[in-house]
Amino acid sequence: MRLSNCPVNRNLVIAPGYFLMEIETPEIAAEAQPGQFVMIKTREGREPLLRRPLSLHRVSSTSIELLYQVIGKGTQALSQTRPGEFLDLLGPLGKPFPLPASSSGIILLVAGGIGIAPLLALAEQISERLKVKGQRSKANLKIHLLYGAKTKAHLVRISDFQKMGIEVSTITDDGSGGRKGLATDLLRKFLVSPHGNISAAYACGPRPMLKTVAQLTRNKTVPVYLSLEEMMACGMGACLGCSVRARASGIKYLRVCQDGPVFLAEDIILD
Amino acid sequence: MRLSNCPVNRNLVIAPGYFLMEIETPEIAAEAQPGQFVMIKTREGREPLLRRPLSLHRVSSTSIELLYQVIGKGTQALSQTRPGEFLDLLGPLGKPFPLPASSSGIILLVAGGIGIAPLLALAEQISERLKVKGQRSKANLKIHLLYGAKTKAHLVRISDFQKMGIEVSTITDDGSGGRKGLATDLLRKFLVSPHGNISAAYACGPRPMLKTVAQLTRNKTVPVYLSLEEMMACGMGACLGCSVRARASGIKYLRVCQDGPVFLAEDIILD
Amino acid sequence: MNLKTKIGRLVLQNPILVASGCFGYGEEYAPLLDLSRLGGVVTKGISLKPRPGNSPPRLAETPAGLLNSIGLENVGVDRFIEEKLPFLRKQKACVLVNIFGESLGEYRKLAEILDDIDGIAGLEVNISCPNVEKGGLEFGVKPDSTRKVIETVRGKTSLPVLAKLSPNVTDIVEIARAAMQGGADGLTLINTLKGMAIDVKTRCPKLARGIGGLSGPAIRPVAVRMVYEVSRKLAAPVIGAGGIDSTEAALEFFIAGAGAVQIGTGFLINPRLPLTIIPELVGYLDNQGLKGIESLVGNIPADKPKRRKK
Amino acid sequence: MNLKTKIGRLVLQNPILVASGCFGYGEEYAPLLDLSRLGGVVTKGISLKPRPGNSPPRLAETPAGLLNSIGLENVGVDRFIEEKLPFLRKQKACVLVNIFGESLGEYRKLAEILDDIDGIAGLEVNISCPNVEKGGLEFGVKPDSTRKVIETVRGKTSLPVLAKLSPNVTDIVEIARAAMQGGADGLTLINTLKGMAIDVKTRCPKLARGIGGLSGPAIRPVAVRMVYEVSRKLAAPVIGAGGIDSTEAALEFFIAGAGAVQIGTGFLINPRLPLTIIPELVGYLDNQGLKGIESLVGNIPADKPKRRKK
Ligand SMILES: Cc1cc2nc3c(=O)[nH]c(=O)nc-3n(C[C@H](O)[C@H](O)[C@H](O)COP(=O)(O)OP(=O)(O)OC[C@H]3O[C@@H](n4cnc5c(N)ncnc54)[C@H](O)[C@@H]3O)c2cc1C
Ligand SMILES: Cc1cc2nc3c(=O)[nH]c(=O)nc-3n(C[C@H](O)[C@H](O)[C@H](O)COP(=O)(O)OP(=O)(O)OC[C@H]3O[C@@H](n4cnc5c(N)ncnc54)[C@H](O)[C@@H]3O)c2cc1C
Ligand SMILES: Cc1cc2nc3c(=O)[nH]c(=O)nc-3n(C[C@H](O)[C@H](O)[C@H](O)COP(=O)(O)O)c2cc1C
Ligand SMILES: Cc1cc2nc3c(=O)[nH]c(=O)nc-3n(C[C@H](O)[C@H](O)[C@H](O)COP(=O)(O)O)c2cc1C
Ligand code: FES
Ligand code: FES
Repeated sequence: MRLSNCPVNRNLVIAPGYFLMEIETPEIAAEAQPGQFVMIKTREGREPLLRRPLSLHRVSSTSIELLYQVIGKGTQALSQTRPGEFLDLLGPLGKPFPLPASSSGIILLVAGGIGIAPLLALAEQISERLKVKGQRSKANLKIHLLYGAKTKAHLVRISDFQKMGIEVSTITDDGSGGRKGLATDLLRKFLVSPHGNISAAYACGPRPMLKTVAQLTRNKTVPVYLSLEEMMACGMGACLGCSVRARASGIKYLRVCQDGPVFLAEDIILD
Repeated sequence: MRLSNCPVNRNLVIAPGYFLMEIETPEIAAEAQPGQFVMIKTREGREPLLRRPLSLHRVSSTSIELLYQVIGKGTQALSQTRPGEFLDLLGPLGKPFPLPASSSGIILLVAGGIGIAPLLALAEQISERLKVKGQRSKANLKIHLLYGAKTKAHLVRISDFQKMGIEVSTITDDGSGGRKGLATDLLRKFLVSPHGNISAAYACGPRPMLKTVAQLTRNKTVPVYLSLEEMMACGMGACLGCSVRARASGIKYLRVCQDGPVFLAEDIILD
Repeated sequence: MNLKTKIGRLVLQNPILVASGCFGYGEEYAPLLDLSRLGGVVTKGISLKPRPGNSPPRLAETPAGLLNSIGLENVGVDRFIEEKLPFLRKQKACVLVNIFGESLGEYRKLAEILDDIDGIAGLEVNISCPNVEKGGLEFGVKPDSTRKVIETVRGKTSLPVLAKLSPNVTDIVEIARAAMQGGADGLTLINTLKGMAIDVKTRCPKLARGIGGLSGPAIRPVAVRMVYEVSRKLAAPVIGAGGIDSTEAALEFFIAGAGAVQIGTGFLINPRLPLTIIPELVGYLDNQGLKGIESLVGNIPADKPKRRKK
Repeated sequence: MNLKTKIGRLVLQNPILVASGCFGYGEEYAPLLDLSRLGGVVTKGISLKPRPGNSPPRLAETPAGLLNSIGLENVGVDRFIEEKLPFLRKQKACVLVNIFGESLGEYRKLAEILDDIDGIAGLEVNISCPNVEKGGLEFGVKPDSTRKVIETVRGKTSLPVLAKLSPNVTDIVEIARAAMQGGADGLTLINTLKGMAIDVKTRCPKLARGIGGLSGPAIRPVAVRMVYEVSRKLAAPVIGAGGIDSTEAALEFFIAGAGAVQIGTGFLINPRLPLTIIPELVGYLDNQGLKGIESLVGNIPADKPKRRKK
């Protein structure tokens, strides 16, 4: 984990309010694993005061890519950063996605909105690993992305998934891309339709979506991983600010930044 | 007086740490008089929180020019403003320089550092007025600028003064332009050397300079005008934050923003 | 949309006021905004005799905050009535007069004098100024003296009386209760927090007086908390103030329990702010399906925070 | 340059510490900075039994500030000694243990337990946490209970004892005096200010607990003022904290009278900050012609502020 000032290579709008940023940072890239995140000082000074957590969207050997949605001050400032300007990064932070244990069956990725961000890095890692191991065959392992977004324009990076042979089902709030509905509607449908064995599921998106994913998969015996968001100050496990309730006897909290951001659905209670 | 959002036409370095900014603002320009100032929101948001006061350096029919030195956050932010960007201005504020009553004799302008800023507008106004009145002749009225700065590079706009036929004497802290010393050294020398009648003096610069100007001219019967600086919040006379002690019996304060920023030296006590 | 709001007996056409000390006596602002469209204006603190205020520098900027040590410079009540009030009356502003005394006697006298005067909607009793040697904060940090000052003013005026309280106390509820017991129609929360800033180049305080009063967005969380505590625990009518620099900031106060708000530092920076907030407030109420400002006041839907959907 | 500083009997190699609650137990930060180079580290508040803390959300950002309602989540003193302290000892950090009890008895027990333990430079007694139901702020807002807690701890330990005071009081000097009378070696000023922020979309407080503690640059003027008041009026050794996010900010505290400073929120944002400040502090002392940090503490040259020359 590093603290360093890194130059921005690219920072482009790729959908309404969505930006793709590439940052040159060999040291962070070298350590970075899908599911982890970085804490970025989005602007010098005290406005906003805190760093902002953003997931690794893609990792190359010398740079990382971030995919972010402009929400408020921090992401607004980020969106105005020009190539060549420097940003202060802390990372990589948090625990990576655990990779599927089995190399057969179906791996489900469930993305809601900007929740697509960490899933691309994960998909690339899984594909890469299979390629290296030479194990990949259509029969053995299938990745299926269930992807919901606001409008068709907000469905980003689909061809990148498809290039890896991943099947993509989409749905939008307004019906402009795929049916009208939520990512969880796709999941609900998928679970009742005939399909092979699911060997793992990974979900990232708004909290209500994650809650529904947890409910829908409650009876499954396969691991269901949720990537959570919570307000963060340090991002390093020190301030205890980013808690999520643990499914344990008594009251116990886990730190999203350090014990997560990826959790097994069965380990946590989402309020 | 107006509150309006105006586009920046130009913003250029003209000396180390000195910027010249032109802002398109017909409404403010129409009302603006030399000696007055504007309050600028140097950057959106709360950092810095307050507007910053800057003198009118030059007024044209549709725009104003500001000459400013980068000191801290506010002027730093200002220096990064690009042409085409908008700035929120409040102005023109304060009382203008009273023009010399007599149209003969010597008018002294004393500038220390960035204190040159309002004096150009004043010089232009006096010259203009004389031209209009057709009264100007070398014999009747002479303007003499006594100008001190840190280095030769910080002596700016000299040719603009000279173009109007103004005699310019310079001095610098390091001796790189003119003798080594302060603007007040020039004044001291001027006052003891043979010269015509001084009909008015106008000074702008750091407070110690203004104090010395007031001392050196204490026995003169001509009006000596000092342009003061003080921390300001409203710039409009409402908050009573920008006080200067009045030379009155008992304790009484004047508002630099509303009763000034130009004061007769004899009316105030500089601490 | 109904923006009318009541603070005890004080009825305001809308809940957006300008705070004391940030408006002067209004002359300066009339060219920029129609004063009659404001919910109200609070004058600079007025004392029995004119006061010169403290030595300069009187202002310093801090992170998202402003320190001031004006020290209640003002023209005194007589000149206020003669020279300043007629103008405000002409502008049809709803005028609250902020009064300040160094003793109970001075408060009493001020109340007496102002009771007879036309064009005053109410009195705001300042027992919370941190920038004066005598009076001011002294009264406002103890329940007893708070109650006494308010009783004294109350006894001499038929105008609505607001008590302007200081945040520099251990228990704001206790002070607020005393002010209400003293007969206040409502409370203005908060005045400035005592603070200090030092210029490290000179190693001297930035304010000549050393300590001053902190205002601006920096203090907003403290102000919102005090409004919440007081309006929950006492059900007292509250006017909120402290760091309002946007519609969103004003909304925090209404939701916390304020029936109206005052804008101080935010107004110094942007004199048009109040008139920007009014229509945005209407838009918000519409959006939230609320009929008027009164249905927003203190309206926190549940005990638990609901996470915001992006 | 001599950066050594003394807070009562507590001797620190330099005056830059990390504040309680912003450092965890240090494991996380060891890869980023050499803990032995810090003046000291203050652990997260430790209680007798482990505490789960409050429900989330526990954090909210405000203008130049941070609201938190962690609620003293901690592993309890036993696990702290077994699992956390050995690491800090190995890193050669100068460790101050921040302790928190719900009763005098708990404070006594904690002091007893920690007195015997190796690798602890001192205790910081937290009587100022706004985020817990019992104990915490309750003790720290009254002189009597303040003195009693400190006496109790003092009676059971030979370690230097610091009292960490709350700014949520009317008279900080009175509380500080009581803590010193109770036998404190020094005072840590300040803990967080009670504050609240509301999400206007949901109309709910941003923190699940409603009210939390405000830290960060927003509160710095309040902290500097309290350090100044206490060190002037009591000549008590003070560690300053509140909004330090730069060398300049740290300097304000030294000049106001703090013998050392703690960095909390500023450290969360930039964990390298303390190690940036140390050399810059040396540069400043050089520049000002001062021989060491002790000659800077409380060194305000005159009563009147000198205007800064540009
Ligand atoms: C581990 C993690 C990974 C994330 N990855 C991505 C990503 O890849 N792409 C993306 O667009 N978004 C991501 N987010 C969300 C992103 O951090 C927020 O959208 C962003 O911080 C909003 O900041 P803002 O200043 O623009 O908005 P604000 O107006 O400040 O905040 C809007 C909302 O964003 C959240 N937020 C603000 N500050 C923080 C903070 N310091 N920590 C956590 N949440 C905060 C709060 O819920 C707040 O209500 C991630 C969040 C976490 C915790
Ligand atoms: C009427 C008037 C006219 C001025 N005209 C000019 C000009 O034409 N060109 C020029 O370069 N400078 C001018 N100044 C000074 C200029 O306002 C300050 O240099 C500027 O505000 C510094 O802001 P900053 O954020 O860069 O520095 P900061 O680091 O914030 O402040 C540095 C110093 O600047 C002064 N300052 C900061 N904020 C204010 C404020 N709101 N009001 C007044 N002073 C402040 C303080 O003395 C402070 O110590 C003028 C000042 C006044 C009062
Ligand atoms: C420059 C200045 C002068 C003030 N003068 C007074 C005053 O005379 N009487 C008073 O009751 N409050 C006074 N206040 C306090 C404000 O009315 C208000 O309560 C406080 O500033 C918090 O609001 P804000 O953050 O919006 O400024 C003054 C504040 C400022 C900044
Ligand atoms: C997230 C967080 C947790 C904190 N936990 C504690 C604590 O356990 N014990 C304590 O005495 N102070 C605690 N504090 C207060 C800090 O130690 C410090 O006094 C305060 O934040 C002011 O300093 P700052 O502005 O530099 O953060 C905490 C502060 C924060 C922000
Ligand atoms: S953000 Fe500090 S512990 Fe997670
Ligand atoms: S700056 Fe407000 S009165 Fe001058």
